[in-house]
Amino acid sequence: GDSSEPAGRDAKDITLTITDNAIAGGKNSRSAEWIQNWVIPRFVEAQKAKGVTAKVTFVPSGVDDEQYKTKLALDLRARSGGDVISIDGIWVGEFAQAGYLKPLSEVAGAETDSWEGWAQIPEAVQGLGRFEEKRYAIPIGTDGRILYYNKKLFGQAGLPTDWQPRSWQEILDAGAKLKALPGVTPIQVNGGTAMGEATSMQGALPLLAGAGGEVYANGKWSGATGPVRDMLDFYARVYPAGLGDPLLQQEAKGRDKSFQRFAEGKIGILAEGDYFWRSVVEPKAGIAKMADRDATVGYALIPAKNPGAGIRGQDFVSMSGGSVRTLNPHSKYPTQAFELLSFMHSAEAVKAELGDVPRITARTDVNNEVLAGDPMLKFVAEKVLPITAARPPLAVYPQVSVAIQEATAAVVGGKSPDAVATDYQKKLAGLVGGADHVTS
Amino acid sequence: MARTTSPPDPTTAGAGGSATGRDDPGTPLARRADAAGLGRARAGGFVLPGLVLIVLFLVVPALWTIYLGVTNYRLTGLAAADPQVVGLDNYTAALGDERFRSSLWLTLQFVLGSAVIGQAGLGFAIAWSLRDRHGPVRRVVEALVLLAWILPSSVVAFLWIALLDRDAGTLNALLGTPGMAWLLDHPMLSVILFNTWRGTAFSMMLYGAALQNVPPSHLETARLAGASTWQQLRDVVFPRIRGHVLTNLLLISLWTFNDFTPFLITAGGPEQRSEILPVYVFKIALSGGELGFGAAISFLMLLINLVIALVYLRTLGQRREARR
Amino acid sequence: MTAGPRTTAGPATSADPVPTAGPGAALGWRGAVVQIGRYTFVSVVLGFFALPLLWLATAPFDRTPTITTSLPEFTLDNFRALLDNPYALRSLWNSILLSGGTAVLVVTFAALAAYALSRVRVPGRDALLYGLLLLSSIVTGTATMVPLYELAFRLNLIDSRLGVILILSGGLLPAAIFILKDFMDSTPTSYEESARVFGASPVQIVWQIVLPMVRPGLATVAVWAVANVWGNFLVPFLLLRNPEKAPAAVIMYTLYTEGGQANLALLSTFSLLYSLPVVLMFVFVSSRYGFRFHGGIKR
Amino acid sequence: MAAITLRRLGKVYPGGVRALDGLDLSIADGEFFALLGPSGCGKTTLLRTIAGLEVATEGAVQIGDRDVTNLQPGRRDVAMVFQDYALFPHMTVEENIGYPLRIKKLPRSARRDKAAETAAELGLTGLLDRRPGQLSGGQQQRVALARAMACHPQVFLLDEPLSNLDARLRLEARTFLKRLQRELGVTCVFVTHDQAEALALADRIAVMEGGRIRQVGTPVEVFRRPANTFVAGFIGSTPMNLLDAEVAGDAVVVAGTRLPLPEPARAVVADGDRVVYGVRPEYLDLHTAPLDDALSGRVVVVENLGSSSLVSLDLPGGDGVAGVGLQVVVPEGREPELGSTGWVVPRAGRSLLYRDGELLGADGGGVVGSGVVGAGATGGGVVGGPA
Amino acid sequence: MAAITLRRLGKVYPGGVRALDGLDLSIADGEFFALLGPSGCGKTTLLRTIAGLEVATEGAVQIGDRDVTNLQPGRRDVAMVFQDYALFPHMTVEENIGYPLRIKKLPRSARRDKAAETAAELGLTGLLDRRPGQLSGGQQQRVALARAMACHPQVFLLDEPLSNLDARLRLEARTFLKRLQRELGVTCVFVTHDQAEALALADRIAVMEGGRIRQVGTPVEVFRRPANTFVAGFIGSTPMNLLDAEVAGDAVVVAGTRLPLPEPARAVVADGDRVVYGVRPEYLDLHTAPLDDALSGRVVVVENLGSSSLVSLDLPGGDGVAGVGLQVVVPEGREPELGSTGWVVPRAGRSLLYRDGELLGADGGGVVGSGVVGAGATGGGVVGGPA
Ligand SMILES: Nc1ncnc2c1ncn2[C@@H]1O[C@H](COP(=O)(O)OP(=O)(O)OP(=O)(O)O)[C@@H](O)[C@H]1O
Ligand SMILES: Nc1ncnc2c1ncn2[C@@H]1O[C@H](COP(=O)(O)OP(=O)(O)OP(=O)(O)O)[C@@H](O)[C@H]1O
Ligand SMILES: [Mg+2]
Ligand SMILES: [Mg+2]
Repeated sequence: GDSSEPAGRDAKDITLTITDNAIAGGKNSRSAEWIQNWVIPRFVEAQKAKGVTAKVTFVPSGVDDEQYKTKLALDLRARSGGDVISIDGIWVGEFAQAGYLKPLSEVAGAETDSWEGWAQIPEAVQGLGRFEEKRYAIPIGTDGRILYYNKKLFGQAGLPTDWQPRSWQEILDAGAKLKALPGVTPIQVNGGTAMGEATSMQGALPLLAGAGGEVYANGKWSGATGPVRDMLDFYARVYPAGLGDPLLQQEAKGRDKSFQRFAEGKIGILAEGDYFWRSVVEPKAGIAKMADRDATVGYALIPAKNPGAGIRGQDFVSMSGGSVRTLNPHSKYPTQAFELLSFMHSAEAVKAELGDVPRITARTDVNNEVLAGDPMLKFVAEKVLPITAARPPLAVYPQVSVAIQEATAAVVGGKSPDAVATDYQKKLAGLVGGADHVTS
Repeated sequence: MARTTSPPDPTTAGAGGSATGRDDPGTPLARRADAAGLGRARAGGFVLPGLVLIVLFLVVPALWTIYLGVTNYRLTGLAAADPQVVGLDNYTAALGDERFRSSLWLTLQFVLGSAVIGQAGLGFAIAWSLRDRHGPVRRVVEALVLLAWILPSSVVAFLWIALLDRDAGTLNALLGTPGMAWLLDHPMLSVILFNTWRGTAFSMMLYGAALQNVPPSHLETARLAGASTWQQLRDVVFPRIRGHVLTNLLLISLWTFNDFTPFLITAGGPEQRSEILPVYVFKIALSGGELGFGAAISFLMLLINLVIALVYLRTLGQRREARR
Repeated sequence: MTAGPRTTAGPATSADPVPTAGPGAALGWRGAVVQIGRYTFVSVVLGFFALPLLWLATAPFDRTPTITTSLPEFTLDNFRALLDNPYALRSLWNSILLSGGTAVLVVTFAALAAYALSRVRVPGRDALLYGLLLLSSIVTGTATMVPLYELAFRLNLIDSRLGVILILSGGLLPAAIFILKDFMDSTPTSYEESARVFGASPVQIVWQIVLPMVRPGLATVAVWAVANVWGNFLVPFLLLRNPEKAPAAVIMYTLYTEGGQANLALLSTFSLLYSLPVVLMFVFVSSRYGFRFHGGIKR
Repeated sequence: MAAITLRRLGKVYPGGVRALDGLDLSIADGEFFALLGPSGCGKTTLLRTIAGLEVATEGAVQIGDRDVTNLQPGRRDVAMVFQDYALFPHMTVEENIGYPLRIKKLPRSARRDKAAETAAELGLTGLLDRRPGQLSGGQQQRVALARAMACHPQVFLLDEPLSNLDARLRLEARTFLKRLQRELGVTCVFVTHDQAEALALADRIAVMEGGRIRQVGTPVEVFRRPANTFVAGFIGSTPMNLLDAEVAGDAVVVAGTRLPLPEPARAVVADGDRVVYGVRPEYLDLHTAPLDDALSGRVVVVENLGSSSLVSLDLPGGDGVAGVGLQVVVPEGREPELGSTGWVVPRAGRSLLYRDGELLGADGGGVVGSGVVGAGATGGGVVGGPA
Repeated sequence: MAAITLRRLGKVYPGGVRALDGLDLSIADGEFFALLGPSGCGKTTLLRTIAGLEVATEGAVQIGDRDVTNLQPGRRDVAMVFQDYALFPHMTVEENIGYPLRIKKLPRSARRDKAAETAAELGLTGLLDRRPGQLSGGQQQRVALARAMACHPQVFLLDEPLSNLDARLRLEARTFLKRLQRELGVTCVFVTHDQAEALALADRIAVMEGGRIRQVGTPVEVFRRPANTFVAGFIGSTPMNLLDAEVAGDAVVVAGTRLPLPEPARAVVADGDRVVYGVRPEYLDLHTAPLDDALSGRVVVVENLGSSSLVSLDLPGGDGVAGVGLQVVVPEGREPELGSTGWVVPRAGRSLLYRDGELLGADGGGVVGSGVVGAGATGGGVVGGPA
């Protein structure tokens, strides 16, 4: 369609479809119910007030992200699919490159840039929906990576229960003390391929950032650079040295099990996202409930290798991701679809989506309001988000991520970090189209 | 006797219908002699519905996949927008890829271990030891074996993870080997055992039926001559069920070769030590989004399957003419 | 003659010192060893096949199920929680529709084709069957999903159960024909000829004579097809849009959390429910028709 | 009810096997006709060609006055009983018997009545609800007959219907079958490889070999005057003795012994002709004392036949030739000792001479077959196939 | 070579079928012994129990002077020929014959020599390289025999070895088998359901029914004096006529006709006893003219038996009772017209009387079997099983 004058702008009878990887009674049940019971009726009503008959349907889904992505890709490729689509922010780039997505302004006109919400979303968070400096999507929420620790174990090991390490060495030192406790795995930093993307997000990438590196910077991928070697070296100092359980990194259900173990008080330090706090050890509905979560689980920022050694010279680092909502470029009613999209991201709507379960949204105004009751999430929003970083939104990233996971797996398995780094670089070159695209 | 349909000339009796067939056995007659009087045309009609489905939903996608195999097609990214034909690059890349080769080697182990030795061997052993049983023992054994076969894979995967779990798996509890990480220390052995467990039913049923084709008198002749069980199997049973063995090995090897279920248990790990080809393709195609490359590997798998089938046909299908 | 007194009731009443051949003694020690070996083997097999199933029997009833099998802290809450899921039960029904539809289609078409191929000599028949069998193996892989999706899209079969049924049938048919043809080959032709002499048409013969006679084969193939469809995730997931139509294999994924971790309480419970219909079907079919295989490539 | 006429009927199987070789044959209306011959001679093929299950590659089949050569089996109005009975295992006896009527679209109730009626005729009442697997062999055979009868065909075709029964049942079934056919009066073609069955049952017999008919005739004809040595060796519960011989004046010399020249052959042989002397064991008398003009030999085997015994003798070869065997049937109480010597005299008028395998002095001078219709047949021209 | 002694042999199959019911039987060394009986009577079970393929549930089996009851089949030194010959289809004739020797680990060359030698004895030379599928039925049977012979067993067990041959071949094979056994002199137990085969071949016959032996004796004994109506009905190519009768003075009244009372029964019957009058069709003479003291009836079926015919007559029931059938064998040329009336006179000394199914006036007063060893047997005690 013509970007300046989108089609269907004045239609009086519209149908719109919302697609999300959420489903009532299952995955992201809350979002599904919110769309079904809050968004749709209110939006339809608002349209009616304008004299437009809107029919909005929700196509839920509840599967692995990879499968959801595949299905979306196939839908968009076939020029079908929902009008408002929720995707992982990391996919924006590859979908855009494939021509599956278009910048919002191209789809629904220039007025998309004047939406009130942009002002409420921090620049860093807006990056989730950007590709090549263009806005493709509105971020829904974000998260951050931190270190969780078990205060009881720390107490037993003679460590401070109010802990904030300043360097990697301090983590290792704490681990060494925890090692004295019987049946306790001192440190769990995800590694290996079995954990999948969790290795990259909760392990390798924060460590890389802590060593001052980025996986992709200035159009090139980091090969066997110093930060990469440092990152691998950290794994080597944790696992072969007996501070972590290498087998846990290899098991297909290893992450599940690490949750279980932490909840049972058998893991001292665990690097995870805020998801862990909200959904895993949550005392009532978590999948590994901890009745005494608030008292037992401590949290700390992930330190750089040494103070000031992190990216941008930071002392502490983190990684963030998050979902976004975008428009189908083949929508019949792009203007109205954007109306729906922006409606779903209004402060009121975002609050409604959260209900009484707080989590970090993209909107600062909402965060200020809802996170007040949860010190941990407030901590993430206030302390972590400003220092966080994001993954490169490129199609080849998933494969690079796998290569990183494989490299960590090799180190966990006992190989020397240097040799692994060299192998990694070679592999990386193969993935990204030659050594020209790799820094070493 | 009045003739109503054939011409009056007695020397050309039967000319009404078989003029073309006379003295010319090779010429096809209007009706071909088959038991139900089907004839070629109607037989074609019987095959047609199935064939249409097969062509539409099997042959077309298969050919399409083969085409994808010579492109650099990806699900997302730039290559999705504008796939290029890259010729045999995918194939040379795959063949040159160490991961592909180790994956192939693992797959062959998997097929040999779980299909040929595991499923066929165990299936035969069960069928053999139950061949003259008819009590509840037989029914219970068969029911359990078949249960393993029909349960959905996503369910049985969980069952096996629970069985082999390192910390409190049933197996470790039984064997008294706490902490034994079966899935990590012996990933291939584990998935081989798993697939044996899962697929033995088919072989058991097939051999059960096959053993009924072995005349008891043949076995008894061997017994009377003093043959041991092994000698009986070698001299009497195997030659008799050669065809069944062929069918069985062919199908289960094919199925095992393309079986994706082990992914649900080990996810190919640890460190790709159980990454058989279907898992490899899954990772390439779905996780990596490299559909062109995945398609090429699929086609390579097809070719390897073909080779395996030919090997079976060669070794087990021979000597047939001699017997006639 | 029968008038004579009977003294043959058994060794106990016999006056003669006739050696007794009790069933155990009769075998001799070698036989006994063989017998013991056989029972040991059967027990091991039983254990091997029963062990993994334990988790399915305990976890659904456990208040806090873990990946490990343990005596459950008994509860039915998991079932209650599952019933609250709006899609759980419906998905089982959808699975039944899809697998039933596919089974009917596969069995019908495969039976017809297998019969024709078995009875009428077609040149290159075997090569064709082998070729299709090989093709069917790549079509089940992930690499074909793009062609399958686009095909379905072009045929307007997206979000249609029929589309799923057709695509799955196409993949299952070659093996089904392969298996059924063996059954057909091993039924004597005299039944058909007999019916033919009575004037039955080919369709009548197939319907009234052949199909009932290969019923165990049809049952086997049907169960096989159902089991295959029952576990298939990718095809229904890619092709169906409306979650009301999603089968259990797809809904099973909804029991994973946002972080991709399984909710074991719901998952184990659903696994049990998910397995039940196939098991019931199997019990029904096997008690009704028995499972019988023919096989072997005869030439 | 109808006659069957086959003209120059030929059947070549796709592989090139010529199973029927230009057969001419007429079977009269109401006749009980047996096709007899060794395995592979084409009996089944002939029957199946009449039924329409095989397509003749040449020639014509006529049933009644319709040429049915190109008709589908279902339209020929014949019924066939297969060797394995081909009872549908998934149907009850009643459904089996009613099946032909179901094809004819009779309503269920009519079918049931007819099945019950036919079953009653064959003594199957009470078995109607069983399945074939629950019946004995004899009962199965009767169900197969009942099914064939139920649709009142013009012609009954039976392919070795008795061969699956055990020896005792076979005898009963034989008598039963013969009675039944007589009562129904339907034309009946019956395949067997057992000559005793053919002799006992048939009005006329066609003896086949290699796709051709070697002789057609009544049981008495084929038994007493086999048209060739093949038939001679095939017919009879003990095969005919066939001995090399030489004509010498008005006698024939067999193993050094002069025996009277059979009367009908007298006109067609000349002195010194080498012929084959044929005589049935039943038509030989065994003496234990020396006798003139008798074949003599050592007794090697004595087989008890019940009220008689079959004695095998080794005749010493005449003129230093290797010995030949001779079999004699002796009545009860006259069995010789094993190893003793016996003297054998042929009964007058029961010996035959063959040259080149063909009977000498048969009516019509060497043409196989006969125009005489057997006792039970009611008419119809009979044409013997050229041997 | 060895005698076989069975003592109180019983076999109950797992399902509860009592297939053998306390059998006592002695088979002499070198004897050709037939087990005869209807289907399901336990013949095969008995043979297999001797072979060791079935385990006896009670009693003992002795071969020679070894008790083999608990021995594995391979160690009993017996050879068995199965009904289907059980030739291994994938082995050549030579390999088949040599198979038992291969199991005994003889070197290949020795096996080859032995196979060639055995094959020569049975006229199989030239077929050694064929596979069973390429042999005729008769040849297959001989290969099976050769395989059994190759390891020189003490005892030959044959389970219906002739029943798969066609009628003609069966006769040849029968004579061949008898000769062979005589030459080898090996003990031979032979199962058949065909009484003609048993009569023709065996030195002695055991007639079985329902897992028990009903009579043991030479062919002549069981044919002439069947110990009970069961054996009477089973032995003979045509079953014995068994007619209800009543003793009246020194006569017996059958269907209203007074016939002479058989001699041996005279002492054990009283006036007015209801008995069964048994006479074989072969021992009846048919007259076409009225005769005194003759059974008379209407001719309903005439079956040609070759040199004789079997005539079935319907006797009118005496005193208004329903008619009974009577079968008579008439010699060639004496066949009556269908529907005519015939008068039948039993030959003197050939009739038997039965009461409650048992022969009246049998030697030894009711004990089945006899101590007399059959003509061909060379000795050994014979014990009749208590019925
Ligand atoms: N379908 C067929 N294809 C090729 N040849 C055949 C076929 N059926 C029979 N023949 C051959 O035709 C010849 C006649 O066979 P047919 O079955 O008519 O013999 P038959 O007299 O019935 O023998 P039997 O007594 O063994 O049943 C045989 O040589 C046989 O091998
Ligand atoms: N394996 C078995 N299990 C149970 N019952 C059996 C078994 N084998 C035979 N029988 C039964 O034992 C009885 C005797 O069988 P057997 O085979 O010895 O009879 P047969 O005299 O050889 O009969 P046929 O002439 O039919 O071969 C029959 O009632 C039969 O059903
Ligand atoms: Mg035949
Ligand atoms: Mg038997």
